[in-house]
Amino acid sequence: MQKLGLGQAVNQALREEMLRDPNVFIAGEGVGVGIHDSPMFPTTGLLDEFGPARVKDTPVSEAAIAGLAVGAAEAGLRPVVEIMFNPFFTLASDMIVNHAAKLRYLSGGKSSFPLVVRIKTGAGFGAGCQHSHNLEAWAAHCPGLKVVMPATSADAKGLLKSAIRDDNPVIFIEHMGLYFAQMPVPEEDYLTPLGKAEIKRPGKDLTVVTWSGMLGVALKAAETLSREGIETEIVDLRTLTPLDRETILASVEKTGRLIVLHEATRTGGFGGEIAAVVMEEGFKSLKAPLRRVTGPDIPVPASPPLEKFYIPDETDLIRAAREIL
Amino acid sequence: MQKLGLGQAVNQALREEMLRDPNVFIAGEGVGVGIHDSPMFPTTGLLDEFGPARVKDTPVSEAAIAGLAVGAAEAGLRPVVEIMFNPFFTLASDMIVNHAAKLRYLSGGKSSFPLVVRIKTGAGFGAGCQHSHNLEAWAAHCPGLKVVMPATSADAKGLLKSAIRDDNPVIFIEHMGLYFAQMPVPEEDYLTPLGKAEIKRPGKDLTVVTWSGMLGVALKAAETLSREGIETEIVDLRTLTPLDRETILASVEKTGRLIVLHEATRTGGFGGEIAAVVMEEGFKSLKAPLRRVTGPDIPVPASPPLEKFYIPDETDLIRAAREIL
Amino acid sequence: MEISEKKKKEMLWTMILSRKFSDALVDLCKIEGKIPGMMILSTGQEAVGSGVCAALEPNDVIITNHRSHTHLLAKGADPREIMAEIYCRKTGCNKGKSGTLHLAVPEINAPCTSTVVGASLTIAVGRAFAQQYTKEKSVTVCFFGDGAADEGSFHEALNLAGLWQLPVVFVCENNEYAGAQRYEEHTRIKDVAERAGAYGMPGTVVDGNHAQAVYTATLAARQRALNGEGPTLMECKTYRWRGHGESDHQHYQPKDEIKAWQGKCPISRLGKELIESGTITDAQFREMEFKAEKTVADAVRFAEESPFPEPHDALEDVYA
Amino acid sequence: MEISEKKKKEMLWTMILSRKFSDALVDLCKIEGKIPGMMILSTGQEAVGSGVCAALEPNDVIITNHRSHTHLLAKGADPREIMAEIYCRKTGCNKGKSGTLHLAVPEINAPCTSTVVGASLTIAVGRAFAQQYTKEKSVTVCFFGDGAADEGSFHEALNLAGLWQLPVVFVCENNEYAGAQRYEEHTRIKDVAERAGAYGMPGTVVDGNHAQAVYTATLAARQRALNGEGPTLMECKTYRWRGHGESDHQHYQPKDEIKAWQGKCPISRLGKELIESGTITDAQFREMEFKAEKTVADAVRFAEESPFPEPHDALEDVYA
Ligand SMILES: Cc1ncc(C[n+]2csc(CCOP(=O)(O)OP(=O)(O)O)c2C)c(N)n1
Ligand SMILES: Cc1ncc(C[n+]2csc(CCOP(=O)(O)OP(=O)(O)O)c2C)c(N)n1
Ligand SMILES: [Mg+2]
Ligand SMILES: [Mg+2]
Repeated sequence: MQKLGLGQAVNQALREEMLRDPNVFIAGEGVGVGIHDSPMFPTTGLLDEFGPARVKDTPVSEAAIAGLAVGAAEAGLRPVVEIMFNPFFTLASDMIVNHAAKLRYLSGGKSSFPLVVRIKTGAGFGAGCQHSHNLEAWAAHCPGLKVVMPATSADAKGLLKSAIRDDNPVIFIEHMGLYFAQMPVPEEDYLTPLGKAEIKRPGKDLTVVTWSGMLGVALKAAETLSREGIETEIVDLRTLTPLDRETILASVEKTGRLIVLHEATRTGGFGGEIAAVVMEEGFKSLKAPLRRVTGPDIPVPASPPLEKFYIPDETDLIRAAREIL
Repeated sequence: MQKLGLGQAVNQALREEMLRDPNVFIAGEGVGVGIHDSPMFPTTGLLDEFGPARVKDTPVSEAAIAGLAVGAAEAGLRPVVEIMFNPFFTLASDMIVNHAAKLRYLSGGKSSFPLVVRIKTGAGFGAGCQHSHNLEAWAAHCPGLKVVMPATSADAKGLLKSAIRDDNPVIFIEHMGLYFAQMPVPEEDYLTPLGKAEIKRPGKDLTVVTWSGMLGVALKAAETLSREGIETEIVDLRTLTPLDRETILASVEKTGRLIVLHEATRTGGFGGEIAAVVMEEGFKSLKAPLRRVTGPDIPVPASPPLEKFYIPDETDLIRAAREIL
Repeated sequence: MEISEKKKKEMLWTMILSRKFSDALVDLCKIEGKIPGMMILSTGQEAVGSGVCAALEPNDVIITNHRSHTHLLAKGADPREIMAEIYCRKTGCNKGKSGTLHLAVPEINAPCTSTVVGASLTIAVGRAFAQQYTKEKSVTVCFFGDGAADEGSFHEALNLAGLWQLPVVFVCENNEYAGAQRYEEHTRIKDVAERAGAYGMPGTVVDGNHAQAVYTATLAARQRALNGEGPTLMECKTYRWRGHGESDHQHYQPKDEIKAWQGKCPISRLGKELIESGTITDAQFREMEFKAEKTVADAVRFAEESPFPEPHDALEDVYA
Repeated sequence: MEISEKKKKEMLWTMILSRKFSDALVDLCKIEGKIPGMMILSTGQEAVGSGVCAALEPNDVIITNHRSHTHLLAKGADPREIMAEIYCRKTGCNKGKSGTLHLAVPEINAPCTSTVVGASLTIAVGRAFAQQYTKEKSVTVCFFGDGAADEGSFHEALNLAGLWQLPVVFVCENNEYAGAQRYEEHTRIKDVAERAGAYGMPGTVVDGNHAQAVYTATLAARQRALNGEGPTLMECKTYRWRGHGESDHQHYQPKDEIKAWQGKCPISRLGKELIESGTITDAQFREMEFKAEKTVADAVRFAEESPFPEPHDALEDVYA
């Protein structure tokens, strides 16, 4: 099977969907001619293949990029626009939250907004807090949106294709740390359903719910714990909203223990939602307190030792596991 | 004691702080000459008293309003700027989240940003989802900010004074439904500390954690339950961040039962954070599953019966209480 | 340019209809609890919406804002459906989800409306991009106010529209106020149209109380857009007779200023001209007013007889 | 206007210092893992920062952006502290919290720096408002790029600054590119300065590779601001010799275009003039280069010998 970085998988999904449907176009800052000419990036080569009519480089204007998507989607096109880095979501957030997410409702269901907003996220590249700030919890708190955060290249390809074909606005968040990890990806055209989590590792002693870049941390920690005879079940959400409560609850019912692992800061992070769902619907299964393993409540610092301190790792996860086992 | 609506209490706090400190100024859309000349509104009369140099009406430019606050605060002024309605927080969010909240950290603690952003929020006035959208969870997920949401006029006065004197950026969210409720407010100059919740009603059987406009709902429901011999303890957070974990945990330790009540939509709401904190640190005290009584995951609809359906009420709270008692 | 009598009568009719529609709402708003939410009217500004829409074809798109009634009626919306939505009834064009502030009428190509000031501009850019992308022979008209011209979205939208030469006409309805703020209190330039130069597009200042002038300017801008020559910024100078909304007592609006502008009523103006030119008779004018009143009365009756949506309907229409 | 020899030498010195600073970083970046994060340099654009800052007084404020090195060095920042911050060390001006992208040096009145494109504009407006509010006799200079002129914040900032006549000078460093995008690919107008008219302020186009021209234009704009006559939009035409960042291979920048601009090097230009006018000798010029190299080498040594912050230091400086 082909091995691709997550960016390449995204690239393949974009390419296949653009070939399949002439209404799909992409727009954003540097999605055509970008400062990176590396094949590992999501939009490399698409301008050459599809031309400037369907691959639109835009000015540095995040609100207009999002507005472009909203207006074009209403007309029946399938825009896939890019917001370069997650912190700049703020600049597009009025269009996304007050418009993409609400205009269908406001029209009484008459108008639809089938658009995808791709956003690059993740700490770990030393750029500091104005480039690294995981804000998935914002989008996940907004009815009318779907929020997708793939942790593997294979999921990225299948989920992005589903997102593009979905008739609702979808926020598709890509962790840049995964762009350079080579992972197997099926060649064929396939759809990974939105709203379905996946058990990335089965286990009976402990449930770790995670997503995006943190899956790797969970898998490594699970290996270590396994050598001590502790079997961790890893639930990769893949989609934050709609949230797959069934898979989470079934896992906790089996293990009785829950850790939520995310890179975003702790307070107000989406980990709280997982905790609440389990506390409401899975209370009886719980044998131990919750642990959240997350970024601390600070902006992402630039200096390597500080940034490393920020990013949750295996040690943090294993420590948390020991506390509740 | 004087009886004031929450808007009048805010007005009194602004007035007293402007008299006390010449560096305090206010700015925003219609904070000077507004379309409402009612004495119930937060900034009525301040232009006449303090003049156009300190009461600045701005163009319809939310990003510039927030930028004005950031730049002026760095210089040592104490800006209190207004974002008219919570959904428009999106338009100011880059300045607030990427700048007000981060620039101090980015400076290595050398620069400070003592500013207050006042935001009107709340469903219940038939304007629909582009005017009514409770986004406190966004600000509460942002390290570097403090988030205040008073539920009474007395708290509003004391908390706003603390916010203005605080050396950090504070998001001060006012529920418009409280502008017209007459509540006692001490005449004198007093400070209500940020980061301290208050037990608004003691009880031994059940803890309800709430804030802002929902306190009234909690109090009414508690009355009814009390007649059936169920004593509800009501924790009014007052500040979402910094969060007063101690008061929450102490209450749950006493009652063993927790309901979180907020007007914002359910998924990803700040109720999840409360759930997580209790599940982490108060797990042993818990005798029953959590209940969240919140707005449903929909935009706030305009039509009265639909909007009423959206807003959590006593019946919803009492039903939830019955489920876990 | 010679404007056909038919067009002139059409404009007169949509202005009268819109005026009667507003007048009815003024009275209805005085009845406590009759109409939910904020009521924002365009009384006195009718020539803009009527003049612009008279120059459009059915497949042309309009993206309007919080002050939308004239725009929608002039584009051909059913007064019953709009009034029922203003009443927040199940039979409203948006099933009561919107109310008066974000009336969307896809059937007449007014597919989505935002009350977020400035939002209509970037959405219109996207809608116009789709017209360019699909090589459809139609344009998008974006309505916004003078206050909206200070929002960042105005800038980003016009820059992109100019850059890509999109088929969009930006219609700034300068009614002298943004909320309680006078035009000269929110920007330093004389005309919003001056900003067109900053985006390499033509800017025109039009008498917004003169339906024919608005119509002619729109025709030209529309043709330009269809020719692939790009967008136009068209500023229509007019005035807001009433408060920002019906709960606004206009304490900041000079009485004589209002009076002076009422003297420039766009309806009397066109009406007088058509009567003097013999296009219509005095009686026909009164007949139009009468018909408009009947239409509005019928819309109000329809709305008041319509049921409210069921509480659980709130859960519908969030996702496709 | 006659510029004093002292000023000219000062500008030459800060340009040379900045160039040597950049050149050193170019090489250091080639060493894998030496410098964390993205490295964004202003090689070839030195005349802008040096010319502007030479016209400022210590109490004048600058708000800069992601391409800040020249601005900060010219305003008087300590090369050691900046280099140490670029190295993300504890001794850096921001204790390693910032790294190269948001260098803040309050001591020289460069109190906060944003890498969010366009953000410097609204912050500068707030900073200038404080100067007006406290009647302080100083101005704020805002540095931003041509790409930033397309952000909504540019529009809101200039409108407000023009409306309130704030003491701010908006310096657009037009280096022909926004990321990989050529200027003419991101907006339709010839000069960013044309936009000044949209806000009722003067706009000037300055040769951004000519330090004296930049200096003179800044003096005038500063005086205007101090006189209470309001803001100025000053566009400095220059060119980005290197990629957007050091990881950018400039695949989209024509080689001969780069060459042509290197022929217009602002340092050789001023150096030559000062030598020909006898202000300095050839030897003195080489002396300045040598001194700059030593200063930079010392800064690099200081940075490399400095410790990294302790992991737990990450928890400090979030709240006051
Ligand atoms: C982003 C945003 N900010 C503030 C408001 C509140 N508001 C509604 S209308 C309005 C004034 C708009 O003035 P203008 O654009 O001239 O339109 P007009 O009301 O005069 O038709 C304001 C400030 C809003 N709806 N959206
Ligand atoms: C709001 C925002 N969008 C995108 C980016 C990514 N980015 C960083 S610099 C840059 C180009 C800016 O061009 P310009 O303003 O001309 O400044 P220059 O880099 O040429 O000095 C972009 C798009 C950003 N930092 N901020
Ligand atoms: Mg107006
Ligand atoms: Mg540039």
